[in-house]
Amino acid sequence: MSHLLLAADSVKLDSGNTAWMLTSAALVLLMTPGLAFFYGGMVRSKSVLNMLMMNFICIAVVGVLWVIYGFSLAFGNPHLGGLIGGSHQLFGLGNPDVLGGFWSSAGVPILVFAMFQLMFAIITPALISGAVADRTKFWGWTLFVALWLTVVYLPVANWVFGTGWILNKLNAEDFAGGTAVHTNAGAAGLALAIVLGKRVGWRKDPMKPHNVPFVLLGASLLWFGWYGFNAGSEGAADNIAGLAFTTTTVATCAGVLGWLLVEQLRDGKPTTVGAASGAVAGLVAITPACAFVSPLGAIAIGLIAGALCAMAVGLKYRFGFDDSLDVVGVHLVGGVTGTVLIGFFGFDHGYATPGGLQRGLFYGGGLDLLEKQVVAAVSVMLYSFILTFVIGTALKRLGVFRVSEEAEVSGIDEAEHAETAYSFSTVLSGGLSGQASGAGAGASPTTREKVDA
Amino acid sequence: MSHLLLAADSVKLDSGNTAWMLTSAALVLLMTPGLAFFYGGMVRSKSVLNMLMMNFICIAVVGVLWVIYGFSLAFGNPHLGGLIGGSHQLFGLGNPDVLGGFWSSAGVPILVFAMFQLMFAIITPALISGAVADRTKFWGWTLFVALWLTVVYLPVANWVFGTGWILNKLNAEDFAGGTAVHTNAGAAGLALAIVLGKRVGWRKDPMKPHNVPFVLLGASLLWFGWYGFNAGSEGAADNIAGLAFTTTTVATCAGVLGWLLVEQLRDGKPTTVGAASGAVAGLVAITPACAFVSPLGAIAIGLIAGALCAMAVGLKYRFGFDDSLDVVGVHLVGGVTGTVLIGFFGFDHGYATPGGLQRGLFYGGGLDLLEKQVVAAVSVMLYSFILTFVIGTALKRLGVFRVSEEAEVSGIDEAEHAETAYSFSTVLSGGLSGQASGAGAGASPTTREKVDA
Amino acid sequence: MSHLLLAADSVKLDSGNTAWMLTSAALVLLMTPGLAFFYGGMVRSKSVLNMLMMNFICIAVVGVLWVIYGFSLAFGNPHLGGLIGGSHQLFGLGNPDVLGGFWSSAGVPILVFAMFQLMFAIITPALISGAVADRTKFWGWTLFVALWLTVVYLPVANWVFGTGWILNKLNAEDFAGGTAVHTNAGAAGLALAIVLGKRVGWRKDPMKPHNVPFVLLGASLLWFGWYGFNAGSEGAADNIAGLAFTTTTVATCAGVLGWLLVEQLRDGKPTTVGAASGAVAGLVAITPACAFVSPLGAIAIGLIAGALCAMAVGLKYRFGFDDSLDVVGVHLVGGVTGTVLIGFFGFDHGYATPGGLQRGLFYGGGLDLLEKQVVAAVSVMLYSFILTFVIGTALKRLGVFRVSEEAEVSGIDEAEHAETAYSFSTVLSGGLSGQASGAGAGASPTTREKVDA
Amino acid sequence: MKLVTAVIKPFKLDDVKAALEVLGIQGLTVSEVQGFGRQRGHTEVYRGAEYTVDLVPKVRIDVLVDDFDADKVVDAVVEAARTGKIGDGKVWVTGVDTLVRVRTGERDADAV
Amino acid sequence: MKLVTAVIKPFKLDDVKAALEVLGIQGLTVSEVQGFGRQRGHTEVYRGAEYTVDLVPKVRIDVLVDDFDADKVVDAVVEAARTGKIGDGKVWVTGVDTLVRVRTGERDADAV
Amino acid sequence: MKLVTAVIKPFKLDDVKAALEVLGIQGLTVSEVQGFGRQRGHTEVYRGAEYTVDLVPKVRIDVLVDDFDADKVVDAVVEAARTGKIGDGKVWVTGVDTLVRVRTGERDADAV
Ligand SMILES: Nc1ncnc2c1ncn2[C@@H]1O[C@H](COP(=O)(O)OP(=O)(O)O)[C@@H](O)[C@H]1O
Ligand SMILES: Nc1ncnc2c1ncn2[C@@H]1O[C@H](COP(=O)(O)OP(=O)(O)O)[C@@H](O)[C@H]1O
Ligand SMILES: Nc1ncnc2c1ncn2[C@@H]1O[C@H](COP(=O)(O)OP(=O)(O)O)[C@@H](O)[C@H]1O
Repeated sequence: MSHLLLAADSVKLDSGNTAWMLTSAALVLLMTPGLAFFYGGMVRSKSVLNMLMMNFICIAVVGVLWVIYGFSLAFGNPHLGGLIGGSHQLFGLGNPDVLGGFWSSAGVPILVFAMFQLMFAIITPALISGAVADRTKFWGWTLFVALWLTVVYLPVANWVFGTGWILNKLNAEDFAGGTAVHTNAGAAGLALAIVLGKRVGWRKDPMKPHNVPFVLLGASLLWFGWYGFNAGSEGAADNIAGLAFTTTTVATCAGVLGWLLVEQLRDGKPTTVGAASGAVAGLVAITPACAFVSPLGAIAIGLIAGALCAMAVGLKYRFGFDDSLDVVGVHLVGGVTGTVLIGFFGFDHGYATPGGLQRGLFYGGGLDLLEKQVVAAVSVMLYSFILTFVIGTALKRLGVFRVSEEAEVSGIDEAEHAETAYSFSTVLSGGLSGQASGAGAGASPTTREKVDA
Repeated sequence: MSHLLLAADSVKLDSGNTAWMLTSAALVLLMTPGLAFFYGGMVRSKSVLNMLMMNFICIAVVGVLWVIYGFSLAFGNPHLGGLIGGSHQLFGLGNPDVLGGFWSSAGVPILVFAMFQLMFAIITPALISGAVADRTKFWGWTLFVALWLTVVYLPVANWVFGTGWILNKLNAEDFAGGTAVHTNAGAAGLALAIVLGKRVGWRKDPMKPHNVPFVLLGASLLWFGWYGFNAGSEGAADNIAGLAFTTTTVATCAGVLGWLLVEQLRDGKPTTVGAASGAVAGLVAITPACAFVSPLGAIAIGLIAGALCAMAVGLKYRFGFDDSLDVVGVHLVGGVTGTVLIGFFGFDHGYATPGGLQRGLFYGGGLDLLEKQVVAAVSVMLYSFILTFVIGTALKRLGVFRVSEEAEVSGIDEAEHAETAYSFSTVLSGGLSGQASGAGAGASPTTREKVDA
Repeated sequence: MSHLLLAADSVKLDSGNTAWMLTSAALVLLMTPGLAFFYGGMVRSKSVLNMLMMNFICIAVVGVLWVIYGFSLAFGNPHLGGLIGGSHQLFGLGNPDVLGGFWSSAGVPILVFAMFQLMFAIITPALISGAVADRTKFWGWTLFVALWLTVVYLPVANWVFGTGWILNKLNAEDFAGGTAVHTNAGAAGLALAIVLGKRVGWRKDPMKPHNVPFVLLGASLLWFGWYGFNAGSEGAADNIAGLAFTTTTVATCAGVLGWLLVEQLRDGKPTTVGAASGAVAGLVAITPACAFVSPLGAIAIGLIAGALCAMAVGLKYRFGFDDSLDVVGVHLVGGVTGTVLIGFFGFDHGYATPGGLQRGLFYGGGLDLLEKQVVAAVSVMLYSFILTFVIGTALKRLGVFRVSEEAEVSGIDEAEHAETAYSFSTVLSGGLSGQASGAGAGASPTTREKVDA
Repeated sequence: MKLVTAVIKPFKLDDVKAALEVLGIQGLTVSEVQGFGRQRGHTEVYRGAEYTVDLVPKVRIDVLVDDFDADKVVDAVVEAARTGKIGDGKVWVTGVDTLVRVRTGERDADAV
Repeated sequence: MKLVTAVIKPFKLDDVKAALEVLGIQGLTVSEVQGFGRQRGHTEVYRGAEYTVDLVPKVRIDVLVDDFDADKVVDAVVEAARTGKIGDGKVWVTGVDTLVRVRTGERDADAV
Repeated sequence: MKLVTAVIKPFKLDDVKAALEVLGIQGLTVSEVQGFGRQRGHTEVYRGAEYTVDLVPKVRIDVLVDDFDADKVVDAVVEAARTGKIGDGKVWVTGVDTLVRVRTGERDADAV
């Protein structure tokens, strides 16, 4: 296992690098709730809980599977010439050598690295949920997440982050997951949106965001957590982490400006949802590039991505697929953009970086790097789209994937979770409103039965 | 002071461990606002502010008392054979030796450790607030927090984390506070719920959560901050911290699954409040065990705790005490479960751990450890329940603890804080609604008087 | 550049200090969204999005300008005898020496320090937004932020944090920005409130907070992030950082108590908005003092600041300027209070601190330090007020700064951003409400046009 | 046909519904309203600024009934909604020319 | 003058508005209400405690019309709002003594 | 008895209340409604998709008055609510058969 140094080996713990990776892992975990609110604020109030749950359940399911076999398949020894990984002592993560071992020479314990990478495995399927908002059966989605993690994410993560071919053979550059995370999730979102079909009333009924402050809250938590995602991907607290932190920051700033400018020119007004979306577009695009471009290069990448994504979110109307929250427009377009732009802006900051440091077209590197980047992006996109389409179609055939039209109209929160997101009414909260008068009589007995059961 | 090494001593600062402990302290601070939203979303909209305030005031009151005498009593030299601590140079935390000293050989400054531990002292009383939602006088609660901290928390913290008998004599294992924090708060919640009595209309009127997204937001912040709580309890950024981070993660994931499965089987639908509650149940249960069990053991503990707590939240209906937000069902049950399960799942990861590393029943350790765990849990539970009952009864007798029925019906936010949580109405926000017409005439003069005063 | 050690120099990377500074930078970034919600919850629901946007855009604009020239002007070599800084190799932050260099002997990479300081440059203008809520044109505000950063913030930051006169000649003490950030923003807020004038209906119409939980959420995120702000200002993870963390915590706790006590005595009830405001007042006041006073001194400073600010928020009614969210009452008053109180409570903890360690009046230091503090505070206040007044007046003359009365009455969110913050109505979310019936017919075609464009 | 309209205290809604069910009333329509009258509102304070809120939350109930049921319904509502304290509200009756049940097109008495 | 009031299913509002525009109706007033009747509500569960919500969201439409328009309007609304399923709601007509347009002071027919 | 109903611009509510108090009107009931008419709504844009919002927030006021007070009240409301701009709203009067004060059971004139 190239990077995994077991207890035996003579690497010493580096408490500083470990402190940063522990922090980064926690930061990246927070991104998924952040995403949940970013998405949740954009749906209608009758389906916000389901959207939150689609994201939250990713943490629960992926977390358990990752410990059992996920980490091993993604970061274990290479098999089939870098198509998949796997090492027996990594299953269950309880092996003493693993508990005492370190990831790479940076002196970070294997478990810390495993948890950091887990958070990537969690948010990737979570990103997909935006494409199928308001209409997906909860347990069907849960099953999808487990299957997709195993069949799509683990191999791709192995190619890009682990012992697989993209990182080690093709030698393409993806510092924090522009391909494995965003291109991957974006392509999967496209496939699922097509498989599941449009929402009832799409393009006829208004489906505007029910809580825009939540959209910005989510975007803010995403931004905050993304520092762990990008700067943490260095695996150490050093100058490269500082560079990644810097490029991540300015690219995101530029992404906001790029998106708002397009809105100003096209729609006449800069919007809050646009600012939040532009930030995410910038973050997505800089993710693969954050340690390979200069701060000024990052500004360019952010501006381009922000503007491109702002234009791309309209594509679904032209092609007629209901990618409800623009997973394609933001993550697929943004992820591919960032991955490919490394081929132009890749520069040499003068430090060793895993995978060596190649120059892009604008820095005299010619087309060499650009080609690799395109190959990496396209391979991941196709692999993800095709397999997701297959899995999705299978689940839909089984009838466990899409809710009934009634459920959709009356609200998926009520249908799938037996809950209402908000009860603000003073009357309601007065505690005696008709809204639940039945409960007046009913609550206690029903409750008693329920809980005696 | 076993662990406290003053300036004199020859321990060098470890910037990495210190970085992690500074981060952990900040993370644990965030847990209390997280708890405030977790709880606040579950009450009715007419009492959300009071719930937020009950939690927020814990930070203010405990923070001040901790610096003055709290830390000294909890972590000072042992007195009365480990029943209480106390060291004069720790009062006020301004002593040069203390400012320059370190906590343990890990090279973490005493003040950093003191702040980390302060956050535990803050959230423990805050947890209790859920048991007495919607009906407690604000200043009475504030007084209760100060008394409870002094009489209940400080001694118990000394027993479990400091120089006291549970850690140093009984040798029971509680890595991050399953007894001192959760069993302690849970037992106190039970006592207060009984002392304060039921809310007006309990089991007759609907009292459903007014803002479920807030419940999930709070749970997410709790989860995020809990990494500081558990992995930070190692006091260093090392492999054990990595193990604690890992077990905390998977146990929480399993807790979500455990709770949702019970709901699916019992109620027919998995709910958002259930997912959030399951996460907290898992976090609570793994807290004492996080460095003493394997990742797979953690999955088992999380599943068991999630399912058990999901069933336990019904007990209040059977026994008829209004533990409004299930502090007993989640924290007492979850805390005891986790503490006791160490007796079964305790394993030997092969590193030194404060308190030595003992094996549980399933790992050939026999009943020895199990006994200690039970003794620790029961002692804390009884001590907390009895003293809380006494303090609570005294305050109630004084008439400073429970609001009037009118206040409860019209809403405690209005009665205790002269505020309304939300004013969404376009009419209202139109700024000229009758809702405050009085202010039209009244605002400026009243205000002037007010502020001239 | 006194502190900036370029690659050439022989300082080694300290991964622990770097980990803490990376974490601190991320924490301080989060403060601006925190501030956005703290402010956003206090405005009416028809202008919450504009308030969030005024804050969010500060991140985007300042982030880009900082990388291009901001950091260089603030932390470059001194010019004009400490009135402004500037070093060519710092422009763009892409110079290899800069990428490989370190800030100070603490072994923290320059870029990490640059990002940490960027976050200060972002939140300072963001603080001003509260003074001109509900009535400022979005693009006009954006332009103001760019100008103000360049003409006001960068020089002042250079004086206080960089190579300028306040830190290096006057030798006044401001550990984390009581002058450069809070006094600066407060004075600017006063100037802008006067320049822009009162909101339509001020003191006649009710303008109460539309979402108090958001106010507390924002205050909590601010508090959390402030640990990076204050303890991070040490530039290392050491005992001084521990002291700063401690004083920050207790001063904030005391600030909450101070504010609530004033409310109890003056208004008869302690409020949630008051608790949140008291926390911010405490944080503001301890910011300059956090490493120069003892924990007990911090309690005194917090109490004084909390009480003073609680009384100061009324001044606007007496003097008749519409400082909508009390930037003056909290940040100017709190910032000056904290800066000046160092002159009384300054103590000697026995460690070297940048700027040397001077004693205040109460610690036998006489009036010497007090004088310096007053000079520093007054200089920054005057400079900021005057220049802001000029910039603001210019923009207002150009007609790009204040929205029309219609826009203000119907709601600035609608007028400036073409959005509505909330759509809770089941009818609305039913997706077929008249509220957007036009969209039924209109959405798709309009949309198509839009996106084909 | 008659339309009986009542403006009552929110927490009395359940009692009124119960009372109407006793009379065999099958349906009704409820809406949230705010009342101004003898009953005083409350005061709120934000950063020292006082707001007098003089509107009180009330619930409005509209019930369509047969002419001869009107009085019974009025009496039942009045009785069920009474607390005896200021702010109990009003009940009034207006005449209805025609009533139609949308689903079936049935009219008047059959439409209730 | 007559006042035509309709309580219908929320998602039918657009159709009703369209139907009225066909009749040349210039304006109407809409409010959110909750209905109780044959149509059943739903059940919610929080931590195992069940809540029966028996009120159903409806939309209320008030349209002021000329006497002779009343029947046309009623028929148009009934037709547009019908789904044939339980819960379609009611439409009723009440007499209006006088109607004034605030802006102009115009009365009755001219005020519509 | 008469029921005077007004649909007006929200920010005119205070003026109307003031005008009614001058006439010695003790109480009224307010509700939030949305109006459709000559006054145009506004447009919102989310990620490039436009939404035309054609309903305008209005406030509805219901005042129960003695027959002989009705005209005075109508005039007072019309006057107080007028801005002269499109969207000022409507005021209308309907007859009330009986009115009861819940608290006391008083009827008609005594119940106002
Ligand atoms: N003249 C009126 N017209 C319409 N509604 C009224 C009138 N007077 C009172 N109300 C309604 O009745 C409610 C209770 O009236 P109030 O005067 O407060 O108490 P009471 O009816 O017991 O005398 C008010 O809140 C208001 O909603
Ligand atoms: N007697 C009534 N008075 C006032 N509103 C009624 C009455 N009966 C029904 N409604 C309204 O009509 C709606 C539909 O009535 P319901 O009985 O559920 O179905 P349907 O009208 O198709 O028989 C109810 O939700 C309620 O709002
Ligand atoms: N025929 C009607 N029936 C009921 N309400 C109406 C009618 N026409 C208008 N309204 C109400 O009056 C409000 C103002 O009407 P509008 O035509 O916009 O302006 P104006 O009344 O000044 O001509 C509308 O928003 C609506 O609430």
